[in-house]
Amino acid sequence: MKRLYRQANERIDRSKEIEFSWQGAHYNGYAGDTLASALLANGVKLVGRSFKYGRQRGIMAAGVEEPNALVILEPDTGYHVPNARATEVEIYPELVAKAASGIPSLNEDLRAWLKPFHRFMGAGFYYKTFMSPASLWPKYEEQLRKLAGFATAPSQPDAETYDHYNQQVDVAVVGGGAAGLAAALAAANAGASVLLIDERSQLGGELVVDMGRDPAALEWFKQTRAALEAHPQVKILVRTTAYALHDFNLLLALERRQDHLTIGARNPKQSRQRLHRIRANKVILATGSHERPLMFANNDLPGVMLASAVSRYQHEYSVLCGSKPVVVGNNDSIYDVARDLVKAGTRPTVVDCRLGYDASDLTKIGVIVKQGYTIVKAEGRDQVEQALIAKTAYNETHGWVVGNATETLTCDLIACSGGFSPLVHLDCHTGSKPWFSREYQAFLPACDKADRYVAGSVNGHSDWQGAAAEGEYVGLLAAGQAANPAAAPKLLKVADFICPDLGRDKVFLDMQNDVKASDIELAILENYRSIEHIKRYTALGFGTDQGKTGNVNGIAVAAKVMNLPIEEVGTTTFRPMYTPVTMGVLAGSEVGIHSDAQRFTPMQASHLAKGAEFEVVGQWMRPWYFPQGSEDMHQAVARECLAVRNSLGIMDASTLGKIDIQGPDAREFLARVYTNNWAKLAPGKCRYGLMCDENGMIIDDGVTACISDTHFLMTTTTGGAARIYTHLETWLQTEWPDLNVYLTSVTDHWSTTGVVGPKARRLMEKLCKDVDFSAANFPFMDWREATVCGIPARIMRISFSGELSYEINVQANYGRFLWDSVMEAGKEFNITPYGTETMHVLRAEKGYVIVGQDTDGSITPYDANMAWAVALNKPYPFLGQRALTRSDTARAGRKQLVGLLTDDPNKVLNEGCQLVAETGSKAMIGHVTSSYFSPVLGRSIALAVVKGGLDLIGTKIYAKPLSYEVIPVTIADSVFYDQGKEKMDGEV
Amino acid sequence: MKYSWLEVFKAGLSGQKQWPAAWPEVSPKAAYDVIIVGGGGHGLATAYYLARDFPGTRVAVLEKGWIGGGNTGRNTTIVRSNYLWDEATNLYEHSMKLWEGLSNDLNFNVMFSQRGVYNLGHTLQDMRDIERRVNANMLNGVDAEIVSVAELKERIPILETGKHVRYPVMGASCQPRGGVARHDAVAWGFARAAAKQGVDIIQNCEVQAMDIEGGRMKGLQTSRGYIKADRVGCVTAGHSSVLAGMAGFRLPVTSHPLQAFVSEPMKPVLHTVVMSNAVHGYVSQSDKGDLVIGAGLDPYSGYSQRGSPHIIDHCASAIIELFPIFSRVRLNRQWGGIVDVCPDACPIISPIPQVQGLYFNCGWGTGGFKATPGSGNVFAHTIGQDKPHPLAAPFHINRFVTGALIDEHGAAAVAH
Amino acid sequence: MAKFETALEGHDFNALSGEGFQVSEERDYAYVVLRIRPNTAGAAEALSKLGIQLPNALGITGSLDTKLVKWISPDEYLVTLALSQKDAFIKDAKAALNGVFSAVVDNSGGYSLLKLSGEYRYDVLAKNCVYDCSRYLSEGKVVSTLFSKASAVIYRLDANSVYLMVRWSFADYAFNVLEASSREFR
Amino acid sequence: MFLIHCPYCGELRDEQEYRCAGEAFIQRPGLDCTDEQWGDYVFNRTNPKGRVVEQWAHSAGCRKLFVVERNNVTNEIYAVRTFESYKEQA
Ligand SMILES: Cc1cc2nc3c(=O)[nH]c(=O)nc-3n(C[C@H](O)[C@H](O)[C@H](O)COP(=O)(O)OP(=O)(O)OC[C@H]3O[C@@H](n4cnc5c(N)ncnc54)[C@H](O)[C@@H]3O)c2cc1C
Ligand SMILES: NC(=O)c1ccc[n+]([C@@H]2O[C@H](COP(=O)([O-])OP(=O)(O)OC[C@H]3O[C@@H](n4cnc5c(N)ncnc54)[C@H](O)[C@@H]3O)[C@@H](O)[C@H]2O)c1
Ligand SMILES: Cc1cc2nc3c(=O)[nH]c(=O)nc-3n(C[C@H](O)[C@H](O)[C@H](O)COP(=O)(O)O)c2cc1C
Ligand SMILES: [Zn+2]
Repeated sequence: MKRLYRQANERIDRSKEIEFSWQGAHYNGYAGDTLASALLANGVKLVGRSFKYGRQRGIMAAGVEEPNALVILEPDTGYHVPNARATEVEIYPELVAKAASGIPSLNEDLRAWLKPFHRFMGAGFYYKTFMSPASLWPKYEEQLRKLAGFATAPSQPDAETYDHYNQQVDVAVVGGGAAGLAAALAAANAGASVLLIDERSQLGGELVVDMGRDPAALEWFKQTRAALEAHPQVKILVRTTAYALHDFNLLLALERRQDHLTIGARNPKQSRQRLHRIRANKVILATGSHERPLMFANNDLPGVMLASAVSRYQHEYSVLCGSKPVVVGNNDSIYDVARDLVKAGTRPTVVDCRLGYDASDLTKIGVIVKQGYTIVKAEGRDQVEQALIAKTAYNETHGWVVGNATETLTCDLIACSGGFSPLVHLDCHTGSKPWFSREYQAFLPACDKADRYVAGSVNGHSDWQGAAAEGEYVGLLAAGQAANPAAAPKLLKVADFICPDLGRDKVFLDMQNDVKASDIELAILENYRSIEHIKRYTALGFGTDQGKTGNVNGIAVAAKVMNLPIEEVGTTTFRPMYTPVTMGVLAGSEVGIHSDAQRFTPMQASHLAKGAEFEVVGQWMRPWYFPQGSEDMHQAVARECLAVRNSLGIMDASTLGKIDIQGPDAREFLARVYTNNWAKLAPGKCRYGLMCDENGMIIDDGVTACISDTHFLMTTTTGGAARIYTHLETWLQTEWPDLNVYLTSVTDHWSTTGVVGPKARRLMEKLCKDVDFSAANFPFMDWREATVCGIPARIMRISFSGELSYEINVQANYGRFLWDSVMEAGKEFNITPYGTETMHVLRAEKGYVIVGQDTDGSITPYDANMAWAVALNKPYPFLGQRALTRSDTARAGRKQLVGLLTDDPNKVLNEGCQLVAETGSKAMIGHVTSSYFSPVLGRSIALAVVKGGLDLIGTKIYAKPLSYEVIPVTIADSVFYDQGKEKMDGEV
Repeated sequence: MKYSWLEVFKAGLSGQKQWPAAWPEVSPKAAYDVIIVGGGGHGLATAYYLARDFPGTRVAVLEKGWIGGGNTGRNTTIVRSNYLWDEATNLYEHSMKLWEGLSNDLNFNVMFSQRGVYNLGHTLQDMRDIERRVNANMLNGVDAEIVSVAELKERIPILETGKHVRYPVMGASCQPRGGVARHDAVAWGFARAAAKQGVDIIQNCEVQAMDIEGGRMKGLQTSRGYIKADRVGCVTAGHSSVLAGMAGFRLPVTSHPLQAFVSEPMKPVLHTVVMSNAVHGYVSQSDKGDLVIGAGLDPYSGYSQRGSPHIIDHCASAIIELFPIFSRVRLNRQWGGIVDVCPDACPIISPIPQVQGLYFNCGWGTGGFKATPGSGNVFAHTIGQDKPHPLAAPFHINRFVTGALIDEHGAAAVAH
Repeated sequence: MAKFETALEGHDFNALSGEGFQVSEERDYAYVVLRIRPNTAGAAEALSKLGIQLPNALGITGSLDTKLVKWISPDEYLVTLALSQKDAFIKDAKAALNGVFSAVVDNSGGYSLLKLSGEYRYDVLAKNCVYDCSRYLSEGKVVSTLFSKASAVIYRLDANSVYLMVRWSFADYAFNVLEASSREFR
Repeated sequence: MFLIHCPYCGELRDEQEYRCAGEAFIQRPGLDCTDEQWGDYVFNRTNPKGRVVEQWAHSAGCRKLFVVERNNVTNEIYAVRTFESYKEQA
């Protein structure tokens, strides 16, 4: 591990050496190192292979813009991270990392062996090839797939957790560089609550470099940071990336809480990463800028780096990136980098395409400064060995003209700067378009949305003092305080883009996706001229870096090829994520069993004790059946069914939606929302209701009890409860505000125990003494206020099975007690708990529909053979009434609900099975909606919808299940059991 | 020039300087026989089949931005034909058959990859619906099968099939011929093939008004001037209501944001397409290696091509529930499209009764990419013969008057 | 004797509570929904007879010792009172409001009422609520909002605790969510 | 990502507390309308690009519906008003 002498503001802790593993070998670094800085300190140059050509790639940048150094962390464990950027990874003891690319290995990539073919692999070549014979394409594709991708995917489930955190602040500041620090402090001092966010492990941004050069910067930073840390109004989040800025200043930020810790030291009680959902009254974007590389041949060789990154490695990590550097660029910043390198003991050569910069301080000490030159090519086998430079000339019409290479500079590092690209990303997420500054040769943020400010280098400032001054200014503004405008940005003058000759030379724009300047030219040649087409045809900016270093160069090349001004070419759309975001953190804690709420009834503990299997119905968990011993579902259901038919069953109906309806217009309201009549329903009575939408199709059904003339209790289907409640409220509030009705959801208040079977009366008489249960005095579809097991209750005599049945409703707090008491009292009748499956069989035996199973949004009440539930002469037509007379809806021969009996009574049709009229036919005339083996009938039964079915009772048709076996069935009445309704009153 | 290995080879030798424009850049002419508004996949396909099957017809496609920049360029590219109702199945299957020969037909590799599409079931009702749909598909001659949980685990080992999750997988339907295609290539391939048939493809040309006289289409006012045509087909997806507004009528359509996102590229781990309506997510892995993931609809109307982030969060949670190993995978980019949602989740392919010479093809909502060739084909015939193509007839706009809806919601709450 | 159970009967609250965060479930309250528009004819007299003062939007009147009246919507109030007083209150309320367009609905079984306290109670809420309780939920304020995927009524009566009400059937879910999101604070 | 001011709660609340309930002020025809008119009412929507007038419900809050006028391209909200305030105006 090689380090420079202690730099003024180095951020490594030399007292803490850290051992980590890279490509299977052990290396050392210091606490504070990134994986990139540690690898550079260890002289590791080759870190990756490119996507298409398998070319060798080294570390290019020192931040999130890094396109090349993609690595896998903790491979094949529950901590596996694919495609992490080495420049972002903080090393920790025992870190295991390896390159994310290389087929089969980093050192030997077979794609590189295909080099002779690379010339044929221009942008989009696969659109022109692999077409015939068509049968071979899948084979080609399989091979192409193998070559693509970077890292392997994780192979283990995630060992860590995630969470979300919502908060609101007055001012959110993104970026902890000079501008952001100044902004945060100014806003806080002006009284605002402030959240300061930076993606790096420490505040400072590019100031780290300034601090190494300028003691005043160091002093300012220390003071400002201390003031912020001490400020009660300021919250600082480091290692936190603001990855998206949505409308209404919803700022989304990803905090990496534990990624920098040794796995063993991570706190399992804490999330690995946290998504902060920040609602900021004002947002200040002080996000800085990224440097752009220059375009020249082989500019992807390991050893070609961004100039500012070279300085950053030097100042922050005391790492020297090369001992024989060439510093080359089109703006003044390169001279500062050269001075840094001189201080580090090297003798750089400076190449500046422009003339006129006073570099006498450097030339005086023997630094060669070549002004009016630029680099045209890098050469070297595994890394940069030499740089070819050529003379430049500028003219207004053609821009830069670059001659042939005149000189070769031996070197091991090319530090280049092609100017800076402000991080306009977040500003653009809500649709703003950046504008192009000719002077700065960069796209600057429009910042044209309310409650938003930009400051610092993102706005073009090139010096920290200017950035800080602007930060302070917008900080005050954001806090609502008047302020004197900051000075206009001291824009660094950046020379126009030097676009290379677009020949066969490999001049890379997008290092990650291997997009070359010549690919842009090819795209345009083929008329893919919109920058969006160019992007998509070449994959420019498609990678995990989203073109942070490559896009603007690509745009410049496109502009040159099309001979358009850059601003007319424009940028592609900036979208979240600013940098990639873990899928886990988006989900937060809503994973696994928490991915949706699970709702339980008060009787849940009793159901569990009885060994219930559960069915998911909406968010509810409902007992499905109660197996005993080794019973399978069919055995259990047969037993449960017979128990209900012959003696007594008990079921939990608490999940049905319940809506309390009160007010003078309650009855009228019911008449409007249900298809049937409600005018005469007396207190103490219940009625079944059918509900349609305005399209005339059934959407819900259920029983409503009349409590008083102005008070009703409606029940809805379990799955429909929330939807129907909303539906009713919407009608009431929008179309019928004149109806005096209050709706209150009481689903959870009531728990409902259904006692079902011929012995139900006998049981009820045991449990409840204040009601006369005789059939005459408590008839079907009546309800009673009562006391059951000492608990106030409402008992409804309704039935979904055809048996004598009472539904006992008590306040949820007594639900389980009641259930258990009923179970106890029912022992003498062999009371049998049953679940939804048995309920389904019993109701199918009676031909009762289940909305959503026997109907599918295309069934009218007439189709469901429920004309009896349609009252067409109400004063106010019910919802959907008008739809029923439309030509198609009123047509004969629609699908209608009927019963089916298989010729073979043991054959149970599959639900969903399609029906045809003739054995050989494939023309479907309907399908099976419900199908069961009926234990009480000893045969299979089914409900189905069949075209014109009601007129076809007795007709033989055929079920054609998946097996293609043809099953003859006969259309029947949909009531299979107890057509005479003799069982209704139970055992008398 | 016909694309082939030979041409690629020759171009490689010449430094890739030989390629002709895929479609020429042209300015609008004064008049056309038929104008197609909307340079998405459907519009371009319509133009291609019109020019091919009705020789001599002068056709232009007008696109307000760049071709393929609408939903065609922002969808999750799932192609399947296993719909529920006969009418829909027949239309989508017609499309599927065209997909199967499309690369050769267009001489442009659209990378149609028949890797199989799985629709997962998580509830008993899901499973009933799957049974019903698969049974219907088989009778309609569409390949389809029901796959048990055990079989699913074999075929897609990384899928979570355990019972300890919130909505355990109970089974799936599979259409082996289903798959994905390269979305941009579809637009470009049709554009190139259409241009070859003489179609003018005119970009940056926004239709701003319609010239309708006495109930007859006369021409269009565009950002590039007035263009005469007495037959106009509008294929503008999310913007269909805007176009209908120009013609003075309303559509049974609302425009919503629909979002999708991609992950970082990884080595292949997911070799098929997996969709789940119950948990609201669907995913495939592209040939580049990234996971392409689609979310549910944003519930409000929108023309902004961006949606709300909690929809994405919810979708991520769904995907992790299905594929726990993706929890640590990172997302690269998210975006939105503007989808034209019809009340019955089926398209409108129809002459417009109010205006002679005006035709609309819209309402594909969240699931029209798969229909691109078929939709273009039947729409071209509907315009070319001024009579609904038999496969298009059930999708006439009149169904919203008669009530003859084709409700595909049951089969595909999210109908990709 | 009939056994009265809360929604989270038997759940181990000890395991969920630690130094920085505590939760308990309130057992002995009844919840009565009062639907009325303050300006409805006859409302004022009837309510004053009942000793109820209707709070303004997002407001609370009364106290848990007597009757706590929480604003839910312009025509909906949630009254929390001792379980033992429920029947009498409902009877009185119905009598007082007879003839006034209103509704009195017993929803006592509809909820689980959780009391959150400890230094980190707002952090736990922030992890699950889009509403910023630490910033906006001042003393004497009630909001209806989301708690993770459950709808919730959240209110604050004093400086030391926050009340979280979820529907009965969501209580187990809420408990699990609280358990998971408070782990780091225990 | 909307932050919507509920006119009843009197506070800005996150979009997730709300439900969009579609175009506002759709006129419901009577039983005597034509099939065309019924179809138009049930299915057809203006679905404009730009300024929309919609119904939203504060579904996780006070459950009231009200009217939101907004721009569905820029996502800007122009106004949030109760139905009553429209009635008063009319
Ligand atoms: C996120 C997302 C995921 C999806 N996933 C799938 C999927 O997996 N499978 C699937 O089958 N479908 C999917 N879809 C749906 C599918 O993308 C669309 O149905 C399909 O692409 C529509 O194609 P189109 O050509 O009709 O529309 P578009 O591609 O949107 O083309 C319409 C064109 O009309 C242009 N236009 C509009 N107004 C004017 C005007 N006034 N003048 C001129 N031009 C105009 C637009 O600029 C646009 O280019 C998805 C959609 C989205 C948004
Ligand atoms: N040498 C030059 O000519 C030149 C040119 C341009 C800028 N600069 C330097 O730039 C600095 C300007 O200061 P500044 O404060 O404007 O910028 P800065 O680059 O110092 O700070 C920006 C900070 O924001 C962080 N950041 C960016 N996007 C983020 C996101 N989405 N989420 C979280 N964090 C994010 C960056 O990591 C960085 O720490 C000065 O130090 C100046 O010297 C120099
Ligand atoms: C199937 C598909 C795959 C995509 N893959 C990538 C990808 O790998 N990288 C990327 O940056 N964008 C990818 N995109 C997204 C596009 O960059 C872009 O966001 C999308 O086409 C919408 O356009 P817009 O963002 O310019 O509005 C993909 C889009 C689609 C439809
Ligand atoms: Zn509200």
